[in-house]
Amino acid sequence: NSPSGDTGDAGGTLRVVLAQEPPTLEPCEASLTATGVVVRSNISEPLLERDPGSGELRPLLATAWRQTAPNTWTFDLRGGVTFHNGQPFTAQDAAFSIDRAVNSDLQCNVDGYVFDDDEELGLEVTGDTGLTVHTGAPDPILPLRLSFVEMVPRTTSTTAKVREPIGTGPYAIESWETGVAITLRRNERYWGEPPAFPRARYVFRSEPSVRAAMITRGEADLATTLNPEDATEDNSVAYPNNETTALRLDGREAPLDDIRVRKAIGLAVDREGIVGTLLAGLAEPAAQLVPDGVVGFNATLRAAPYDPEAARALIREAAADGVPVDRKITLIARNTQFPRVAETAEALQYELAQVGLNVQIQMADTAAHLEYQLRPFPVDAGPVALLIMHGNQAGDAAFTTSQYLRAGGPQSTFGTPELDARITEAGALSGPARQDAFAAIFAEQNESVAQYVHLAHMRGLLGRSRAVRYEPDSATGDELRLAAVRPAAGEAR
Amino acid sequence: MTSKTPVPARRARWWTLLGRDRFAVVAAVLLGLVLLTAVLGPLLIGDRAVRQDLRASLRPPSFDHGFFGLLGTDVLGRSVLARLVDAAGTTLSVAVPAVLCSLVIGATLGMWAGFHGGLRENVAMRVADVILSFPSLLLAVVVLYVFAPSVGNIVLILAIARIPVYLRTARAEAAELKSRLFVDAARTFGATSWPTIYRHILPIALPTLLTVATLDFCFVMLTESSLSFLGIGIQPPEVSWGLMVAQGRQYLQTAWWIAVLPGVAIVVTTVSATVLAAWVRLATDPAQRWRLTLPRRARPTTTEVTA
Amino acid sequence: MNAAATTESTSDTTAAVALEVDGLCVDLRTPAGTVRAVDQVSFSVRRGRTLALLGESGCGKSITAQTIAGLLDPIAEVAGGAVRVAGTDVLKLSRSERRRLAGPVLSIVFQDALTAMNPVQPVGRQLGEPFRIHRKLSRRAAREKAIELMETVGIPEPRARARSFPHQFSGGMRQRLLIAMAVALGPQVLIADEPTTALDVTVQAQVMRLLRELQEEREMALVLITHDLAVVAEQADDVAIMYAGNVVETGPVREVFADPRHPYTRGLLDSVPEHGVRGRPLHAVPGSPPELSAVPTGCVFQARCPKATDLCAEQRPRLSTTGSSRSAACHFPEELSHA
Amino acid sequence: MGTFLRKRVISSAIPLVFVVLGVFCLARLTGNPVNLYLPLSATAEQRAAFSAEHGFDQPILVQLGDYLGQIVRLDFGTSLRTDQPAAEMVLTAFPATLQLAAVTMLIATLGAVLIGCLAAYRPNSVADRISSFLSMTAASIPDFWFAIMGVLVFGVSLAWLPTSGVSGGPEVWVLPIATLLIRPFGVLVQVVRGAMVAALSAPYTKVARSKGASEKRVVFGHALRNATTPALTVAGDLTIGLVNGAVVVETIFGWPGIGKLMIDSILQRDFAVLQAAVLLTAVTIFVLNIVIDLCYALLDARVRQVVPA
Amino acid sequence: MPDTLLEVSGVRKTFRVARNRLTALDGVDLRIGRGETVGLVGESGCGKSTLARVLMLLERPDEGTVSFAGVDPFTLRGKELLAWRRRVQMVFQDPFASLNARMTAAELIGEPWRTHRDVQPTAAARAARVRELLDLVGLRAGDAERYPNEFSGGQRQRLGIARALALEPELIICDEPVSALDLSVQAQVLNLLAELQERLGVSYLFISHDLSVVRHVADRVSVMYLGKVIEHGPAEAVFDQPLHPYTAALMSAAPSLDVSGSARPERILLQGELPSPLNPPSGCRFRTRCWQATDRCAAEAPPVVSREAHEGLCHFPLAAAAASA
Ligand SMILES: Nc1ncnc2c1ncn2[C@@H]1O[C@H](COP(=O)(O)OP(=O)(O)OP(=O)(O)O)[C@@H](O)[C@H]1O
Ligand SMILES: Nc1ncnc2c1ncn2[C@@H]1O[C@H](COP(=O)(O)OP(=O)(O)OP(=O)(O)O)[C@@H](O)[C@H]1O
Ligand SMILES: [Mg+2]
Ligand SMILES: [Mg+2]
Ligand code: NI
Repeated sequence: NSPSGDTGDAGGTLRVVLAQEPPTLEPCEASLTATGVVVRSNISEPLLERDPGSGELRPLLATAWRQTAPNTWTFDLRGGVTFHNGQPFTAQDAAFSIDRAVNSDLQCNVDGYVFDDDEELGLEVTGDTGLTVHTGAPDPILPLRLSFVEMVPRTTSTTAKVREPIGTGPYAIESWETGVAITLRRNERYWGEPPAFPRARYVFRSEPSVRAAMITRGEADLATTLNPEDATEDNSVAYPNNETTALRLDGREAPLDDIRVRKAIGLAVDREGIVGTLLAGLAEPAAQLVPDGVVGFNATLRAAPYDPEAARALIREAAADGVPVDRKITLIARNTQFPRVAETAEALQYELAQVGLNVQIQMADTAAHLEYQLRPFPVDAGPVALLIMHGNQAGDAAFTTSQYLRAGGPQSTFGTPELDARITEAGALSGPARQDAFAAIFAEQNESVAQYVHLAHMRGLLGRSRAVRYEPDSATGDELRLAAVRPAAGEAR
Repeated sequence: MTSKTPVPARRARWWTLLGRDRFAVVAAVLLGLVLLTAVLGPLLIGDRAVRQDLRASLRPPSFDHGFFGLLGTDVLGRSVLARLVDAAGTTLSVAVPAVLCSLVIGATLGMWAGFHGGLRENVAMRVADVILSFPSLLLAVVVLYVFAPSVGNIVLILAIARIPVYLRTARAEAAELKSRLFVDAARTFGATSWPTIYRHILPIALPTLLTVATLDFCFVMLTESSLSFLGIGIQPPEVSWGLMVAQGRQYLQTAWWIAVLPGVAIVVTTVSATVLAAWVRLATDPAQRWRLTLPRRARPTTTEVTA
Repeated sequence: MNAAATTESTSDTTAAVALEVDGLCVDLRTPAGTVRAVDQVSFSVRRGRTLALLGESGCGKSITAQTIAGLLDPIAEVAGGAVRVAGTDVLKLSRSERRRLAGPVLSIVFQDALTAMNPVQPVGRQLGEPFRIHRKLSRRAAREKAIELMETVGIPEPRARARSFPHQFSGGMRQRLLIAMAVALGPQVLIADEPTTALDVTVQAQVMRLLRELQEEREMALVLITHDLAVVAEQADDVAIMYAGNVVETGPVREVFADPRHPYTRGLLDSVPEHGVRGRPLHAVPGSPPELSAVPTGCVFQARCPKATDLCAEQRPRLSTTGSSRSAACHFPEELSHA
Repeated sequence: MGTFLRKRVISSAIPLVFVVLGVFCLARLTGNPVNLYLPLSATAEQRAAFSAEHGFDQPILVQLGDYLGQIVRLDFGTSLRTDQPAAEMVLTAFPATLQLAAVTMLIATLGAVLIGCLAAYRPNSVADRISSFLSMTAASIPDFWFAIMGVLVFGVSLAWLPTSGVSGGPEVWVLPIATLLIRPFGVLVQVVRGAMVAALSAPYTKVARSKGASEKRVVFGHALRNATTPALTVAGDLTIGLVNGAVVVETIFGWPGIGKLMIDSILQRDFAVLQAAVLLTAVTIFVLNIVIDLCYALLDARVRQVVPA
Repeated sequence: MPDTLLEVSGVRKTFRVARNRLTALDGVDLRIGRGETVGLVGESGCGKSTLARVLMLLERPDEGTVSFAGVDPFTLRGKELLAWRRRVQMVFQDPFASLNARMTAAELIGEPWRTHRDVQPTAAARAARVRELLDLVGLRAGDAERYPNEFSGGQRQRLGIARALALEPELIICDEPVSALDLSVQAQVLNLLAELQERLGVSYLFISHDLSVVRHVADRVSVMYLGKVIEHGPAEAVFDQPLHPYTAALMSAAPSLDVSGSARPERILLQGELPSPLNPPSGCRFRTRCWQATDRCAAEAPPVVSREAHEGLCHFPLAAAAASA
C-alpha cells in the first residue's frame, strides 16, 4: 500500500529524480548539464561518443571515421537507423544536424563551447551513409568535437529551439508536464540493444535531502547529486565526475598581483582537511585543473602541502616589500555549485585569515557568479578570489587551457606571454607530444603563474536504489544513460 | 506624567504586575538572557565561534570536549555553543532594527494617514498595496546582489517589506479612533494633529502594534533564515540563527544539533517576546489590568457571576 | 421553560414578593486591594410594583443591578447575601439554571444603550433571540415576535426596520429596543438601569409610559434606577435610597419624599432645582461620599451629616423600621422628620 | 455598494501600475542575463547580438515603453530560459499555488477560529496558555526545517506519506499543506484570541447573557462575528503572502507553483516570466484586497453606510 | 442686556450620509451675552450637539457666521487660535467616550495644560491644581490616579467638567453636563458653575433636556426642533408662556416632583416619531406632529412671531394664556 507519489508505480518504470527541471530538451543544448542529462544518449545520439573510462572515441551513429585530408574528415554512418517518428536516419540528417548546431543562428551551447564561434564547417553528403566535413584550419580533434552534436531529423526547425525533440535514441518523449515530470517511453525500433525499462520518468527536486529520501523510501531509482551527509551505502554510489575545484586569483589586483601572496594562498589551504571532512572523502586533492584521464594530465604534479607557517612567511616577505597584504580580498563562491560549497568557502576564508590575509566571503547565484567568471570582468571589484569548478568533458586539455590559462582567455584574469605561446603550440600537436606539452603547461602554471590554487578533483554522488543496477562513470553527471540501467538481479521487471 | 498626587499604591508598579504573571516573568527572564548573551556573549567566547578544526567535525553534544563542546560542533568543527552565542547578536541586530524600523515608519505613516483620512489615507494605503503585492524576494535579490548582502541591507529589505503590515494596522486603528469624542476633546484644547496622535492614538494602538511586532519579530527571523536557505542571507563568517538553521538543515538526519538548537533559540525568543507582549497588552489597558492584579486563587475565568 | 411554569403556579398571590435582595455584599478587587462596593443591601419588590433605586452616582446602584442579573464583571465578587426571585436564591443556582431564568423571569435594561446592542446583527434578530433561546421558536417565528415587539414599543414600520442595524437607529429608539428586548418574554422582574438618562423629556415620557403599560399588563416587578426624582415621583411605588454601598432608607415614594427620615434623603430632595429660584445657589449636600476603601466604621454618612454625634462615629445604624412600611438607617430618624 | 466597488477598483489599479514599473526596473538592476544564456566562450559580437535581440541594449526607458506596449497588447513576452510564452508558463504554474493557498487558509482559518475561541473563552486558563504556547511555537518554526523533518519522519521513517511531489492521491497534499499551515495558523490563533477576548468583554455580550443565551451562543453567535474583522485583516495579509508564492514549500516538495517559478526566474534573470508572474500575482492580490473589503462590508453593516434614523 | 460675547447667525450644517445630505442645522441664530447663561433644549437628534461642535470649531458650518467677541474664530490660525481655544471650552455629552480610557484622572484633567504650557508651568502647580479641580467637582484627591473605567458614570462626567475648567475659559459649552449626575452632585456642579459665573463672569451655553435644570440656570432659552431654533427668549417667558406648540408639549411632558398628583395639567403627548432630518417636512417642520397643523403649515414656512424679546416660528402661536391651560 505504499503511496506511489510523484514518480509513478515502480513496475516497469525507471524513476529518476533530478536536481532541476531541464529548461529545454533542445538537442543542440545538450552540453548544458540540465538538458543533457535527459537528452543525451537517451532521446538523441551523436555520431560518436567518448568513452569516459578510456577516453577513446566509440562509434555510435557513425561506424567509422578518418581524416582524409588535413582539413577534411569523413564519416561512415550507420544504416537502418530510424528516428522516433519513423523517418530513416541518413547522411542528410547528419549534415543537417551539424549545420543546425554549428552554423545556424540558434545560439546553441555547443556552438562556441566545443567549436569556435566563427568557425564554419563545410558539409558534404555522399549517398545515404557518407558524410564529409571540411574545416577552415586543420582540426585533429574534430571527431571529439562532433561527439557533442546530437542527430535530429531534417524536419527539425532551424529557427527555433524545439521543446520535445525527435531523435534516434533508446527512448522517445512520451509527455512533459511542465514543472511536474518528463516521461520517456522505450523506442521499440532502437538499433542497438533495447533498454530494460519500458518507461522512464524524471521528476525534479532541488533539495538534496529530499532526493535522498526518495531513494531511501523507494520512490525513485536514481537521483542526481546527493549530499554526502545523506548518502549511505544503500542509497548511493560515488563516481568521479571530472570536475575540479580551484580558487582563481585575480592577479591584476594587489595583493594578489604578487606571486608570493598567490603561492602563500596555495600553502595556506588545508586540502586534506577539506577533502576529508567537508567533501567527506569524495574528492582528491588537486594540483591541476584537469583530472586523470584527460589528455594533458600531469601525473607528476603534487598538490601544495598544507604549510601555514611557510605561507605566513611568504606573506610577511611580501608585506615587507610594500605589498598591501591586508587589503580586503573578496572570496566569491556560487550557491549549490557543489555540496557544502558554503562550508568550503568558510574553511578557505578561515584558513586564509589564519595566515594573515583579509578575506570576505560573498555567496552569489549563478548569474552573479558568472559576472565574475567571464570576461569582461566587473570593474572596481577589487582583488577577487573566485571559487570555480571546472569540468573538462571533452577529455582534452586544450579546452581547459584556452579558456582558463591564456592571458586573454575568457575565464582567465591574467597570464604570461610564454604560457600563451606554449598553449598555442601544444594545441597543434597530437599524440604523446600533445600530452607532454599540456602536462608541462600545467606544471608551469603552478610554478610561475599561480593564477589557480587547486583544491580538489571532485566526485559525485549518485542516488541509486537497490532495485536497479547501474555503474556511474565520469560522464554520468552530464548524461545519464538509461539504457545502461538494469533491474537488480532477482527483481522481475 | 506631569501631575503626581501623593497617593502611593493606587497604581500598581509594573514589576508587581509582572510578578503576578508567572509566564511573563519567565518570558522576561529568557528575553533578558538572550539580550545579555547578545551583548556580553562575544566577550566570553572570543574567536571560538569562528575557530575551525576540521578534525573535530560534527561532534555530538557531550561533556567530553569542555565547555565549548557541550552542544557539539558543526561540520567545520566550530563549537555550536559559541556560534549560538555569536549568532544571538547578529540575529538581534538584524531582527530588532528591522522590526523597529518598519514599526516606526509604518505606524507613523499609518496613524497619520488614518487620522487625516481623505487623499492622504488613500495614497498611504496604495503605497502599502504596492509593497504588499511586490515579491519581496525580488527586492531581496536585487538589493543583495546589487548592493552586496550586508546586515544593513538585509535590515533594509526586511523593514521595507513589513512596513505595510504596520501601516494597515495603524491606519485602521487611527481611522476608528479619530472619530472618538476624546480626540475631539483634545482638539478643543488646541492640540494639533501630532500631539493628538501621540497622546491619544498611539497609546491605544500601541498594544496592537506591539503584538503585531512580536509576531513580526519571529517572521523577520524566519525570513532571514529563508534568505539564507536561498543563499542570499547573512554572509559567513557572520552567523545568525537563521543561517545556522538554513545551513544545518542538511544535517538534520546526521547531526540534528546544528539545526535544531538555533531553531529552538528562535522559538524560545519569539515565544517569550509574544508572552511579554501579551502581558504588556494587559498591563497597559486599565480595563484589563485587573486580570493581573487579582489574587490568583480566585481569578475568575469568564465574565459570568462567580457566586 | 421550567421556570416559566413555576411562575404560573405562584402568580395567584398578587402581593407576592417577586424580588427580594437580602443582605447583599459585593466586593471589588481593585489594584489597591479589595473594597466593598455594596454592603448589606436589602430591599424587596412585589409583583406589579415599582421600586426606584436612588442614590449618589457611584454608590453601587449599577453593581447591585448587575449582581441581581448575574452579570457582574469578573473584578467584582459576591461576598454574601441572597437574591431571591420568586423564592429561589438565584445566587446559589448553577449557570445553566440561571440561564433558564434570564429572560422569562428576570431581565435587565443596561445603563449604556449605545453599546449594548450587537453592532453586526440586525435588530430583528437580536429582539427575536429570547424567543429562540427560551421558546425554541424557529427563526421565522422569532422574527414575527420581534416585529410585534417593535410595534409594541412604537417603532414605525417595524417589518422594514427589523432588518436595520443598531447604528441606524437614534438613541431614543435604541433605548426602546433594549427595553423591548428585556420585556420580550414578560419577565416577572425587570431591572432598568437609568433607561432614560440619555433621552429628552418627550421620549422619556414615551418610554416611561411603555414601561407602565407593560407592568400593568404583565404584573411585572420593576426596579428602576434613576437620578431623576421627578421620574421617581411619577413612576415608582417604593423607593430605596443608597449611599456608599448601603441602603439608607426605604419606603413608599410618597411618604419618603414627603417626610424623609435620613439626612441624605433630605439633602437629595433639597437639591432639586425646582425648589430654588434661578440664580440662587442650590441646596447641596456638602462634601463627598467616602472612598470605598475608607468607608468609616460607623454611619457611612457621618462625615456629611449635620447631626452626626459620637454614636454615629462608633456604630453603624441598622436599617430599622420607622413607619408602617418604612425603614431608615439613621440613629436619629425621628429627629430629622421633625426638623 | 456599486460606487464603493467602482472607487475601490479605480484606486487599486494605480498601485498595479507601480508594481509593474517597479518589477521592471528592479529586474533590470540584476544585470544583463547574457552570460547565463550564451556559452561561456561567446564572443563580444554574439553577446551584443543577444542583447540586441532581447532589447537589453536599449536605454531602460525605451525598454519600458516597449514592454508597456506589449502588455497593452496582452503580449507578455517569451521566456529566455524555455522559449515558451511567459503568460503560458505563469498560467500553468499559478493554479498549483492558488490551490495550496486556498486549502491552507481554509484550514488555518477554521482551526484558528475554533482554537482561538476556546482560548479566549477562559483567558489565562491552562487551556489558553497551552494553545497560545503551541500556536506561538508553531508560528516561529522555520518552515523549511519543518518541511524536511516532515519528509524524514512521515516520508521515510514512518512511510505514511509520499516524500514529495504533486501527482497521486490526496496524501501528497498533506506535507506541503502542513508546512504552509503552521505559521498562518499560529498567527491567526493569536489574533482570533485577542479579538475574542475584547469582544467577550463588550457590553453586548452581557446583554446576550441577560437574555439567557448559552455560552456557545454568546461566543459563536455574538462575539465571533465582531471578532472577525481583525482576523480578516490578518488572514488577508497571510493569504497575500501565500499567493506571492510559497517558495520554500514549492522548492522542497517539487510543487510546480508560482513561487518556484518566480525564484527560478529571478535566479535565471528570466525577466519576461518574472514580470508576467508578478503582474498576475499583483492582480490576484488586488482582487483579493477588494474581496476582503467586500467581506468587511458584508460582516459589518456599519462599513456599508452610515444612515442615522 | 449684557454685551454680546458669541453670536451665531444663519448657521447651516449638513452631513453626507451615503448619497444623501442630512441637514443637522438649518439656519440657526444664537446669541450669548457676556456673563450670561443660555439654555438650549430640544428633542434628541435635533442638532444641539452639532451646534455645540460648530461652536467648538469641530465642524465647519456650510453657511452662516460665528463671531466670538467680534472675530470669526474660523479665520484664526496658529497662536491666535490657541489663545482663542483657551477662552472657550466644552463639557461633552458622553462621559464614556470623551475620556481616553488609558489616561488617569490627573492626566485627563491636566491634558489641556500640555498644549497651554504657560497656564500651569510647574509640575507641582499642576498637581495642586488637579487636586483643587477634583475637589471642586466633588471627587477626592485619591481619585487622581484612577482610570475612567474605575469611575461610575456620574463620576466620569465630573472629570469632564473639571477638565473644561482647567483653562479657566470665558465661555463653556455644556452639552448635557448633569444628565448623568445624581441630584446632590448636580446641585454641587450647578452651584459651582453659578459661582464661577459670578466670580469670573463666565458665560454658558447650557444644553440639557432636564427642563427644571435649564429653568434654574438659564437667563435665556432657545428651543430647537429639527435643526432650527423655533423659539427663543427670556427663560421665564419661554417656560411660562410658550409661543410654539412644540415648546408647550415639551413643558408638559416633563415629569414633576409634585407627589400630590392633583394639580398636574393634562399631558400633551406628541404622536409619531421625529421626522427624518434627511427628508424634513415642508413648510413648518413640526406640522407632522402638531395637533393644530393645517394645510398652510405644509405650504408655507412659518413666520417669526414675537412677544417683546420672546420670538417664535409658528403660524398659529399659542396665546399667552394657553401655556398654563
Ligand atoms: N472596575 C472598577 N474598578 C474600581 N472601582 C470600580 C470599578 N467599577 C466600579 N467601581 C466603583 O464602584 C462604585 C459603584 O459603581 P456603580 O457603577 O455601581 O455606581 P452607580 O451607583 O451605578 O453610579 P452612577 O449613577 O454614576 O452610574 C463606584 O464608586 C465606582 O467608582
Ligand atoms: N457626523 C455625522 N454624520 C452624519 N450625521 C450626523 C453626524 N453628526 C450628527 N449627525 C446627525 O445630525 C442630527 C443632529 O445630531 P445631534 O447630535 O446634534 O443631536 P442632539 O440634538 O445633540 O441630540 P441628543 O439630544 O440626542 O444628543 C442627528 O440626526 C444625527 O444623526
Ligand atoms: Mg450606574
Ligand atoms: Mg447631543
Ligand atoms: Ni433646595
